[in-house]
Amino acid sequence: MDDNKKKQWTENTIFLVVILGCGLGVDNTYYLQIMTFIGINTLLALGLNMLMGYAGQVSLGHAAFYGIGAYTTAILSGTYGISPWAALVCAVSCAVFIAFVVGLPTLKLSGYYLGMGTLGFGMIVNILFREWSTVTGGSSGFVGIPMLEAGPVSFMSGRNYFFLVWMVVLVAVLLCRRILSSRMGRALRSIHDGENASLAVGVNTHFLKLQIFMFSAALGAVAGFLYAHFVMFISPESFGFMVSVKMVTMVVIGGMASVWGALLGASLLTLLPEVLHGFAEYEMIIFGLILMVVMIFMPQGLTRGLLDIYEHSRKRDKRHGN
Amino acid sequence: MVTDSVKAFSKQSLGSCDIECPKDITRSHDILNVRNLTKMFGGVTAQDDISFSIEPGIVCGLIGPNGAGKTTLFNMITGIYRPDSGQVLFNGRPTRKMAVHQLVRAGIARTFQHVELFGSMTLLENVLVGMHVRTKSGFWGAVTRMPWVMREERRAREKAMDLLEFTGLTQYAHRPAGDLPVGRQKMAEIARALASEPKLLLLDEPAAGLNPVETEALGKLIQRVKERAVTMMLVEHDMSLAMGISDKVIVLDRGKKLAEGSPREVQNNQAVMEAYLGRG
Amino acid sequence: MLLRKTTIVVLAILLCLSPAVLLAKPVYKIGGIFSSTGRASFLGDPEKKTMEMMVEKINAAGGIDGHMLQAVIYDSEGDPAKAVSAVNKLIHKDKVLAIIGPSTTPTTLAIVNFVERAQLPLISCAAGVKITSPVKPWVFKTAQSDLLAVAAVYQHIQARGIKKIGIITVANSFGESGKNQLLAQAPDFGLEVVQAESFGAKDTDTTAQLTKIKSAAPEAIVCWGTNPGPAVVAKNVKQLKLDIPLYQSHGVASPKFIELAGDAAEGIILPTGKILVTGLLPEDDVQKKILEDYQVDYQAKYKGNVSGFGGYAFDAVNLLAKALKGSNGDKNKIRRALESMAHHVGATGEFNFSAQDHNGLAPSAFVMVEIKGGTWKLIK
Amino acid sequence: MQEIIQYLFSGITTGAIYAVIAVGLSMLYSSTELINFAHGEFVMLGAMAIVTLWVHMALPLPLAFAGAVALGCCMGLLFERLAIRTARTPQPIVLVIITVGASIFLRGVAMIVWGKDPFSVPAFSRHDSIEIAGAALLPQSIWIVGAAVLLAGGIHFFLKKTLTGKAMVACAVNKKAAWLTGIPSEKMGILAFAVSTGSGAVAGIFIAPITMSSYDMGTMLGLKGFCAAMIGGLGSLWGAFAGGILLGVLESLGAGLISSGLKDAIAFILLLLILYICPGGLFSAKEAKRF
Repeated sequence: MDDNKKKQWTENTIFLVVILGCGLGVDNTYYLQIMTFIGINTLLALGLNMLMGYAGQVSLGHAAFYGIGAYTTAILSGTYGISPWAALVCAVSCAVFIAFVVGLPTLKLSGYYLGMGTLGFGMIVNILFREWSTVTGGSSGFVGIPMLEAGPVSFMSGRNYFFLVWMVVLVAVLLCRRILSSRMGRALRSIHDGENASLAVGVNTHFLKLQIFMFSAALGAVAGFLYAHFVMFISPESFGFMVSVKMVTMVVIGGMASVWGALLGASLLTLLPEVLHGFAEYEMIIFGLILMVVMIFMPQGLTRGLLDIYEHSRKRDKRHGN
Repeated sequence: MVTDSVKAFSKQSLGSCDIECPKDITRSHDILNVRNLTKMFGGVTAQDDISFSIEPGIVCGLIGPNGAGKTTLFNMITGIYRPDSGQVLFNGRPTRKMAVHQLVRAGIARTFQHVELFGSMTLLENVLVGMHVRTKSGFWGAVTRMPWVMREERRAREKAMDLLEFTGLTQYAHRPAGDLPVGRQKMAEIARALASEPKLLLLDEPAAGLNPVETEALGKLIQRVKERAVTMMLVEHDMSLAMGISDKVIVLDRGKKLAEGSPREVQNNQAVMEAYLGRG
Repeated sequence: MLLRKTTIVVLAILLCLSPAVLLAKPVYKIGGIFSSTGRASFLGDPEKKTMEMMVEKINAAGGIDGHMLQAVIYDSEGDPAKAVSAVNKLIHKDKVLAIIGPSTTPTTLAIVNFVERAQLPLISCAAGVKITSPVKPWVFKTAQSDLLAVAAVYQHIQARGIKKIGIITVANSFGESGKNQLLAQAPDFGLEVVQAESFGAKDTDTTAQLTKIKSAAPEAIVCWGTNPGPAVVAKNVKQLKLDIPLYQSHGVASPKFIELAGDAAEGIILPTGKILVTGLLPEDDVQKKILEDYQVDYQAKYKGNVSGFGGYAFDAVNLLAKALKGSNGDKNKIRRALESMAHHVGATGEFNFSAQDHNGLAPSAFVMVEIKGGTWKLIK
Repeated sequence: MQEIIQYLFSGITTGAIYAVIAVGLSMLYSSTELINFAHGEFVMLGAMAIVTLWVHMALPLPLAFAGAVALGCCMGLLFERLAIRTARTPQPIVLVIITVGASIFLRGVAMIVWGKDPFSVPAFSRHDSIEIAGAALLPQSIWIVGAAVLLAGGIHFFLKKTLTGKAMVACAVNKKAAWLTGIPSEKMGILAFAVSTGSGAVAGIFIAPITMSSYDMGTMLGLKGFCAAMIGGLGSLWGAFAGGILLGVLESLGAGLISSGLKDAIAFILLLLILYICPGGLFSAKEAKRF
């Protein structure tokens, strides 16, 4: 118990120190920007990880909430001139409400059917972004999203934005941790271990799944908000089916049911294309190969896989030492 | 043919059959009334017009050959299956409209034939999940960690540790439940079920896979649970255990109730012996 | 053998030490962002190749004021987020003087804010009107706006005496921008759009939409899209036996379209940059020589046919090269030089930039062609 | 009225394409309980192979056809052998991500081999469109519908009537039990993959003349095929077939009667409603949840 708490404290402290170190130590705007994107993707992966890793529900349409967050804030702050911070509240409420309405029937499905249901939802939302062009700017995209400001602090500079995003990530990590160690989190993990047993001991699994669906929608909306005000331009393509698949991939490749897995998965899937740019034409081939190889040899995801390798080599070292 | 004669026989010999005397089953002090329960799967009748009732505080054995419909009956009492006809009354109230978790809150808990602990969670956490219906904090409680939430959590932990002590599992509290030996897992399931403070506890083959020593310990545990005023229903193939601790025994065969009565009565029942030995 | 090698090495060393190299000026780095893979690769691929070729050519001719050019090109894959990441890399990591591209309207719009903030000239190769209207100080573009393309098509339709048209556009930024222009300009030419439909970029069949258009009884159909969708539309029009003229956009102005649509391409009329019909241009056309040279160079290097899209990058590099002359690497000077550029004859047309117009093309940048016998015929 | 018939024809044409893809997906599911998200890429391989073999190399159509199908089967074999079998845990989500990786990989390979430009393939039978009640129907559509029916029927027969097919289904239901009865489950897995990807290639071959073939055509087709298979009920071949036709008709009617921009959204809303009403698809075998 106490060991666990101590471990979490050390982890969080290390995390904070790394954020501060990166933010203050890195001077190049390009690298800061990549790390900001990693932060935004981490938020997405965190939310989806709660849903997939802990509640065991696959969503193939999660980019919809990302988009809802981005478009709500874009429309409210860009078109109607409302303060972005007020727009953030609206964006999150909107995403949570839609998650509730959609989740109510959809989460009764299971397995691939749930995948299909969420996929359909994602497609519908994306088509609305594209077709409702008088409001959303259609497929050409939405121009004119204002910059974020908080009193005297402007988030125009890459560094400030980096800190903003990563502080949000830190808060989200803490939130997820708190949920997981609570009564709700235990019930959630029990669904993952055995939904039937969980039902039989009195967990209202449907309601719980719905709650966590709404929570992950909220995180998605926050990520969308941060993305919209960072790039200051959004178009439907950034929230399409492939983005949903990418989110699922981040979660699985990082390691399901692990908060750090979300971070690792998001980092890998954000950095990999940047690194692979050098291979030009061969980028897709290499990317696909890496995805397959990681999944074949580390089915538990990178977090578990790397830990296994580490422990294995330590054991071997010990054996050699003796 | 055979079943018909068996039915006739059982009616004669046991006299107090509920089908014959409907007024009996409305006795308000019964904790559980099962009335004319029928369930079909595809074309197969899994439960055929089953009726019985259980008085509070007793241990009721439910026996019968494989495929007799014992687990199906449990699933209907706990609300996982909906009966095609007939009804279940718990404390005099029909349960038809209640969801599984509502029934657990009302006081029905169960264990599984094949252990279904939450393998990746510690034993303590398993018992805490069992306490789910008796605790309140939700999403906002988890996020804000208000003092009352922390108090509730502390109390829940204390109670869970008490339960683990009661079942003799204290030393495993912080081990992942999946790593425990089977015997301990069976006990752990009972601890988890007790955590929901049930009035009626359904045990599905608790002794399956246990060695004689463990079985004996299980018998003692059931006895102690009974002392806590928990009514129990028990599906069991270990006859010495079932007959030894049950106050009343119900025999099912092929979805039908074959006999009901005290262990002694049932043991001497011709039809029951036939069902177990005669027809193979 | 050995002797010859030694001589070469010695010569090389001498060359390196020669005053020309000692006085060599720092290179001018220019950036490129093209969607060389992904959905819009038909745009980005020739653009990237053209830019690489042009930079090589300029360097071979001694660079600009003695400065060699260095092209740093990134792939946006048609994804706005990737374009943003690329533009930041160009601005902050590679520290380029100016950027050419991106290839599509959304990717361009996505990075406009960043170049404006960094005060860096951008010459986009995308068609959308939104890019240069309203005018942004640092953003220019070489592709003809769909504004001009629609005007060219409508002029032709009007001349035929047609009053009612049906339109079918692809559901992406190109089609959407085209649709807006088609709807907005129709009244100016006395036309009525009786039915407006759209199709998905990857749709395998458009007969449902065309049936709906057919039932509205238009006298001509205008299809606005990029390959391969419009080829499907052309085939479906033939299958439904719709005997009315079919107009396509400059988005399909490449030999690939004729190949894809096959027999169904016969009789289709579309606007195109002059590049597609270089051979058919009259000798006195000012663009003819430039286009021929570009084609010869491109074919020699890449063995493929040129397309109008590569032409956008061709013009962008040439314009930038002109603006770089005498700028000494000062971005403000480059911007001013671009804005005051006049009578620059390029592959796409004659550019006359001004403070009010950062596209600088006139409707004459388009010619109308008809597909006859599997090839293009110029319509006068 | 005439328009409605035309919408139905259009819907059936597109629907048949979805159907033929869905049948392959569903077939793989019923014998391995796996959804192959790279299925669309095998469709693409079939289409591109026919472009090369028939159009570019001018082989006779039957030969080109056989070649393209063989390519699809071989790639399926390799895929099963190298990626699916070697995976350490056969957890569904992990396998799904592997197939997603494979789809990206295959797209990348196709881009290098065939380039980025789309290709067009002439129709198998060069006739004008047939007119029925004033609505036009393409001969190639009849080809596709025929192929879909034959494929669904053939695979259905194979799974239900032949010993090998039955063994394959047995493997999906319970691998260990099947192994105990002496069914070589590994071979069955490979065979299932080969048949499924081969049928994907067949789909690609028939689709090629109607649509334009390019390296990235598979994603959307695979997605629609997946939806069709789900609507029909996974593992049910006729369900997959019906689901495909239904999806196509819904899209076409949506485009014709409501709005072409929203046609996919309309189709998806209806599909979701169907799923809510029958959560296991239209043709699902009703199974009680086991406790």
